Amino acid sequence: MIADFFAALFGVTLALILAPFLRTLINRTKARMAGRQGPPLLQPYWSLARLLRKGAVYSTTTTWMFRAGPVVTLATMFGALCLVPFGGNPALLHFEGDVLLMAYLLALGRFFTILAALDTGSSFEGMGANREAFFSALSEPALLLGVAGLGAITGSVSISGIYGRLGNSAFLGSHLPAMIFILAAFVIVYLTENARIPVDDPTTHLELTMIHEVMVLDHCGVDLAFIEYAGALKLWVLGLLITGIVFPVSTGSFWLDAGVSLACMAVLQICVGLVESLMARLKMGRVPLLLGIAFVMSTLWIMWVVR
Amino acid sequence: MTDQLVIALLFLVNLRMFATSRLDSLIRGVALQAFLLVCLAVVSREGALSWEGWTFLSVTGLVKCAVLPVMMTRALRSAGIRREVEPLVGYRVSLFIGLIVTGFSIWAAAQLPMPDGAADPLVVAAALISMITGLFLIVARRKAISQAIGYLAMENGVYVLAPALAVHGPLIVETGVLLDVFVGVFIMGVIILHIRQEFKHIDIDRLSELRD
Amino acid sequence: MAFFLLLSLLMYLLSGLASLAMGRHPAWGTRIVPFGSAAASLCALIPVLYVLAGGTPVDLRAAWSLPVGSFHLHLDLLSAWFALPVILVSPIVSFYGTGYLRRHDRPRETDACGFFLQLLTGGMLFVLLASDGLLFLLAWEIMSMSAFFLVVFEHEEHEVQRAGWIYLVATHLGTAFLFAMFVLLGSRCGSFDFGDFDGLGGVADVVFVLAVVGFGAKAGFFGLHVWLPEAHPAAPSHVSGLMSGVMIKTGIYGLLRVMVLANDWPAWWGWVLIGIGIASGLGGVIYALVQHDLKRLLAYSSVENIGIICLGLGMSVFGVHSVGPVALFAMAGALLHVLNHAVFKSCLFLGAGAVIQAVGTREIDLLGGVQKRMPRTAALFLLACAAVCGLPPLNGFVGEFLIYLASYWSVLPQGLPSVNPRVGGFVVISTLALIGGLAAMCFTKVYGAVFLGEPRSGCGSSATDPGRDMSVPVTVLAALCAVFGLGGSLLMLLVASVAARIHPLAMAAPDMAPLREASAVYLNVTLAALVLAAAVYGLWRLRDRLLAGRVVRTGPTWGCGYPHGTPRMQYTGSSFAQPIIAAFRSLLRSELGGDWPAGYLPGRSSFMTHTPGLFMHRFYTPLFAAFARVAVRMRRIQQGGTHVYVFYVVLALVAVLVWSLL
Amino acid sequence: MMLRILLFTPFLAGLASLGIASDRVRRRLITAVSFFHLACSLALWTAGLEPTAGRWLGLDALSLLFLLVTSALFAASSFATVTYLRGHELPEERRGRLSREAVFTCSMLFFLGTTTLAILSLHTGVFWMAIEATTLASAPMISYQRSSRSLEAAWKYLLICSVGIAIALVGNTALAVSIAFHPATYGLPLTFRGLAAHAASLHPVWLKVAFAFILVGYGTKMGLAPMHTWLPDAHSEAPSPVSALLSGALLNCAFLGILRTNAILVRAGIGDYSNGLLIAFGLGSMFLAGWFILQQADFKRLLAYSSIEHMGILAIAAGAGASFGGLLHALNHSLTKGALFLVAGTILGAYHTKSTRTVTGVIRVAPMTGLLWIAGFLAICGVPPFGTFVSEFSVMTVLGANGRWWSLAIFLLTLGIVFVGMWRIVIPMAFGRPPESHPSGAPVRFLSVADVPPLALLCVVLLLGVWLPEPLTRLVTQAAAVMGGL
Repeated sequence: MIADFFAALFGVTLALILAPFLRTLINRTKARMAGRQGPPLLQPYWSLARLLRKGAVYSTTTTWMFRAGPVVTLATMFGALCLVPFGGNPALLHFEGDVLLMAYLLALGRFFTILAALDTGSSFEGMGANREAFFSALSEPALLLGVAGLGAITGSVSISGIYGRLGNSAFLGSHLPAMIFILAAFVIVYLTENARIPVDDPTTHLELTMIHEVMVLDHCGVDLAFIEYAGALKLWVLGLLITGIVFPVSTGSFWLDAGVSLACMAVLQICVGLVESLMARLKMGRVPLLLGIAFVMSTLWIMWVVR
Repeated sequence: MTDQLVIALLFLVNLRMFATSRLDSLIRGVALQAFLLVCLAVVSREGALSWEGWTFLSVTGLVKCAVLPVMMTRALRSAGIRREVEPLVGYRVSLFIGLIVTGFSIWAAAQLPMPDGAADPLVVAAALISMITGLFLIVARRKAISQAIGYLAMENGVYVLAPALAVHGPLIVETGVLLDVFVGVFIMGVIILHIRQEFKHIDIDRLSELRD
Repeated sequence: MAFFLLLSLLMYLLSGLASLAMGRHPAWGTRIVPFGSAAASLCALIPVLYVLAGGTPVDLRAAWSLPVGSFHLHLDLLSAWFALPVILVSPIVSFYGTGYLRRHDRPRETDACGFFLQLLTGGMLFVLLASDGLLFLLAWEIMSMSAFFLVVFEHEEHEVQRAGWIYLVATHLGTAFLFAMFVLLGSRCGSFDFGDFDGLGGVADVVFVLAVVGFGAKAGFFGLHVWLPEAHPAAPSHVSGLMSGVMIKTGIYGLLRVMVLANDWPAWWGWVLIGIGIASGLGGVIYALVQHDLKRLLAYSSVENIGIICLGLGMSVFGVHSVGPVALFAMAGALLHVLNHAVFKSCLFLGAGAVIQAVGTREIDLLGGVQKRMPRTAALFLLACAAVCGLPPLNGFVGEFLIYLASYWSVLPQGLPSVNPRVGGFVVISTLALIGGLAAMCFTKVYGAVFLGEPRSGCGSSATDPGRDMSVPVTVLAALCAVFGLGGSLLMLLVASVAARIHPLAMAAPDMAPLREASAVYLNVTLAALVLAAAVYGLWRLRDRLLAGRVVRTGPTWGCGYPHGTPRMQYTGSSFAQPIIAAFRSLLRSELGGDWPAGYLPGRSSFMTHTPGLFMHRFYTPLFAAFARVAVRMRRIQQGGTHVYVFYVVLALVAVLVWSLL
Repeated sequence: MMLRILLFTPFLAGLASLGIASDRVRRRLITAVSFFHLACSLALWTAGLEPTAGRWLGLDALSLLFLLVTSALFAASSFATVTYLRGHELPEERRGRLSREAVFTCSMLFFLGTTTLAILSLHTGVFWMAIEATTLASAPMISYQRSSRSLEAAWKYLLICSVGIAIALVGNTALAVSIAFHPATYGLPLTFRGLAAHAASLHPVWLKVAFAFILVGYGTKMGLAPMHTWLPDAHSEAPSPVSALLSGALLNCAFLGILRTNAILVRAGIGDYSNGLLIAFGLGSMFLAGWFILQQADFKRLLAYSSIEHMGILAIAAGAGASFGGLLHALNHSLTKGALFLVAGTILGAYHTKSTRTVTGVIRVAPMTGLLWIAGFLAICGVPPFGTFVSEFSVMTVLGANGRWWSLAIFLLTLGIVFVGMWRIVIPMAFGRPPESHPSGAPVRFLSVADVPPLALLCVVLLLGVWLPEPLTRLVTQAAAVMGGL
């Protein structure tokens, strides 16, 4: 019990420390694929630090809503972080239906980000907010249904329970296709939620093509830092959901598990980097189609699970 | 013997009413019809007739053969029309219908289960044909006055149906019925006059302002 | 206890009459209605709490001289639960209403409004209490009719008259089905007393269908919902709040009341309810998204929430055939959502009313930047928006959480022969998730377009927060949203006994242990919420600390290099909804209009979308038009010719003779 | 004795009114006689009911019920009549003895007398006489205005009803024949009760024929489709108080005849036949009326069609054996419809048009009138808490109990159509702004005298919806027993 608690605490602190590093992994991969050197390893930390030291410019249009956006987003990410298990151990906070809390915490953060963007009264940010709202409305069901599928497979209704049991290989037999589909769905959700290619392009600066980046155009300094950090945490949190499926570790030893999951996380980021460098961003009109595919895949498990 | 004669006459009169276009002859027809029907009523109950029966019958005869026709004729005069031009149903067709109807009523009268003491089915048939004549006049003629005449003819038929079927309604009721008919035709005449004043014509089919 | 019920009903009636009589009285006029309503609510609260606390159901029979039916009031757990929102919301609403109406100068209508408001509230309570077919219909019609008179408050407007007519027709045609239902039940059970309806006289399925249609028209199931988007914009805001928050729930109540009387819930009932839930939930939220009229949008969102409730009911039907706590959780979730929706929806309508009154328009796209002028209203409205999106820790989350949980339970492998529960749960989860996402989109649109950014037009440049008489009720409701959200565990404990006893199977031995565990589980959510609040506070302070020594400047919003941005360039609500219109083109069939920019130097260009209600536009209007055509054709019968008329008589005679002699 | 007074007072007063020169006295006379009549019938009720069976006239529960309705309506509409006559003063030279107004008064009082006669008569022949007499007495009232429309209406009314009633006379003859086959009944006086008593030994075929003729005949007068055609014209063209009387009192009388005849058939064991016919005609009338109510352009015609619809309901009730509900509905309908016609008269007086499109904003022009208009339509649509709701519902329950689901379905459907059509028309009439043509400057009085009688009637209907006084229940129950032919 106590051990579990400290394990979970360790997982959370690890996330808090290492999350920004995931960005580096992705960027490095992309750079290597493009034959470039790439930014230094600790670049995200430097940029965060610099942002935290900056002053701020606020639009006269904005209200407290604009300032609340980043804060709430980051806070909700902390909350979500406490709900996902790391390395085979139950999460810091786990109970029946905690997946709902997690999903809705993400929704809460999104809610405030969107409102903060709309608060600026800029048409570009409105555009981004609109896309964010629309796409997340499509990706949320995929996430919840996927978890439901995993629950139906493992017979549990809490994330920690599910990912704890995924370890035993009994499920791999008949349920393998189901789990593959769920995994595929999760990957698409992962790319969407974290505003990566092929859904969004975090590097471009053509506002019309951006979703997440354009929403935060007016944020600067500390607020931007919060947003960046929250984004990194989101990479981590949702990443855990994927790695937990790909490599459900349950070797007795805690350190081994932790190491393995970290490795998986790293691999995942590299894969994301590869995707980003091999694929182009979809036309905005095609994105709903992609999310529709994700939704369908997240439903297909029903064919193998419910007989 | 006599009654058969009367019945034959009655059929003829009714056919005449089917076919005629002149309104005054129509009135005469209805008067004659009434007279014959009264006669039928007399002969259909062989003499078993009390004095008040006699008086009642004579009063009826008076009203139906004299008073009402006279009233109608005067209404006709004041309305200033003589004949029914272009009726809704042409006269030949009317005559044809009349024949059919006559046949039907004879058949129908034969079908009815008669109570004992009832008169010859032909009497019933005569009553029926008179009624139907009246209804036909109402449906197939234009002038308000011919409709009034039709109503009267119909009443005649209904009136004789009772004795023909050996039904002897109490005198007071008979009187009341007679009174009603009288007043009814009277009021019809009055309204016809008003219509005449208001519209300058008494064509019923042009009298259709009230509709949905 | 029965005394209190009668007293409260009487108080509603009397205070209504009093407001008619002395509405203009300077001192009393404004006080009678709200205080009467409050007093009546208090009276009713006593027996309701007594029953909810596990007391014996309150029962009252009285002699009644009518040929059919009997005067039988009965307050059991179900009616007590549905009475809660009535008691809770109606006084707040009527307090708001007095302030709201004072700002219109329509003394006579205001008196009438007070009277009918009391009648409506009393009628709703009466509906919940009536335990006899005839009495129920009586109460039902009183409720509906008084609502009609409230809707036509501003009866000079043609839209209002039309709305009133549509509402009236909808509710009355629904009631016709209820007539049929009660006649059927009465003929089968030999009496109209609900007590004798056990097992629904062996015709449970027919009764269920009749009830779904009849009560669905009131509850606003998608397809029967057409009156909501018409009536709510027409009615005064507090009335819309009461109708949309509380009155439509009587439809759910009626449906449940009928279902409770059945011996068993066949699975297809569940599918019917889930189907309705999907249609209402998705249809409601999508149509809400594409509206331009603030109150119309809220009305559609009510349809959506009714859909969520129906999903819960459907799950609980499956739960009867499943194991575990599914049935209990789903029913509890539905019931909780009934209460919570009443709170946040009325809060939304009251807030919207305040805004509309201040700015003088319901057009979302004409507004903007209201938050700067009406900060308090804005904050409360935001809270309610978050609640309606089901975001934790607000009360919208509680019910949805339970329904989700039930669905998650039901997809678990349990080795049951029937796959209905698992498939049903799967369907419900996906629908709920979609609804949740779209609802978030819808209400970010509302709040963003109305309250944030810069004003898009001159509307309400002088708007300010309303006085205390209007802002206090909204505050109370918003506070309730938060309290119910944080105290979700207690609500679950409260609803446990109700939910456990509703089931035909569980009647005998209600088992509410799972809900107790669930409420314990929900404590985690509350805890997380508190942690979250702490984190937000901490981060906010941190931000201030970091910015303390630094330069904080203000400037215009960055226009991405477009120097001459005007407020009209902001993203409007319509543009926010555009992706939905594009995605659901085939369903919505929106009419796109306006003149597009053309040529090298385009002049002024415009764009507009209009999305007519699908059923109104494609089904009801053509249907009524067809009826009208037939009516016109029938006119030929009455064409004015006397001889023709006499001919009808003759024909009828011949027909009857032939029929009787052959 | 009481009966004779009740019967002869109107006739004598009518004759007298012909000779009265002063309008004021004549108008007073109307009110006085109607209230005297009401007092007498109330006295009869309170005196406790002993079925007096004379040879011609008599009183039983059924006739007492209809008598009460009739005299109540007369009392209520007498005021309106007076106001109407005041509003339509004739030129000076047209006043005085035997003037048109004198004739109107006379015929109105005669109408009261003949209606009473019809209600009280036990003998089929006398009943027939009385019904025909009501037609004759009411025709001059319809044509009172001497306008082209009113004359046309009067002519149609007179002709069609006379024809119909002549047909009914054939029915009477057939009844008379039907007794002639069995020694037990030979020469039996043709009283309804006597026939019902010996129903078993009557000739069934002739009974059927008789019922067919009587149904069509009196049905014409009662306004059952398709014989209803005179009704909208007469009701819309007659002065509103007269329309109230026609709709509230006259139709009931004709219905009485059908009821009493039906009782005979039921006792004779061929009730299925007659009940089937009644239900068929009832549903037909309801359905047809519903279609004509949709998009009706004349609000008095609207009311007339609604009368047809409710006559259909009564026929259905009689056919389905819903005696209690049916009679209760007859009562409720008469009071409500009377009130509505009186209100319609007030509106007509204020707007000078019967077009539903030009009349708007009544509650602005005359608040109480508008409220009564709305309330009346709520009542006529059978919306609780009005009495019509209870009676209609109890009729429906009987339909359900007999398992006549199709009839019930058509019934509900028609009620729905009627409701839709009516409110489509009533909402814009009652609410909204008054038309520009209307003098808006006129001071608005909340309650005018003309509103009092309809207000009273509607209050009674409202009361009947929530509480039936015990004596009334007893009366209706006994009347229902009479309907069963006992």
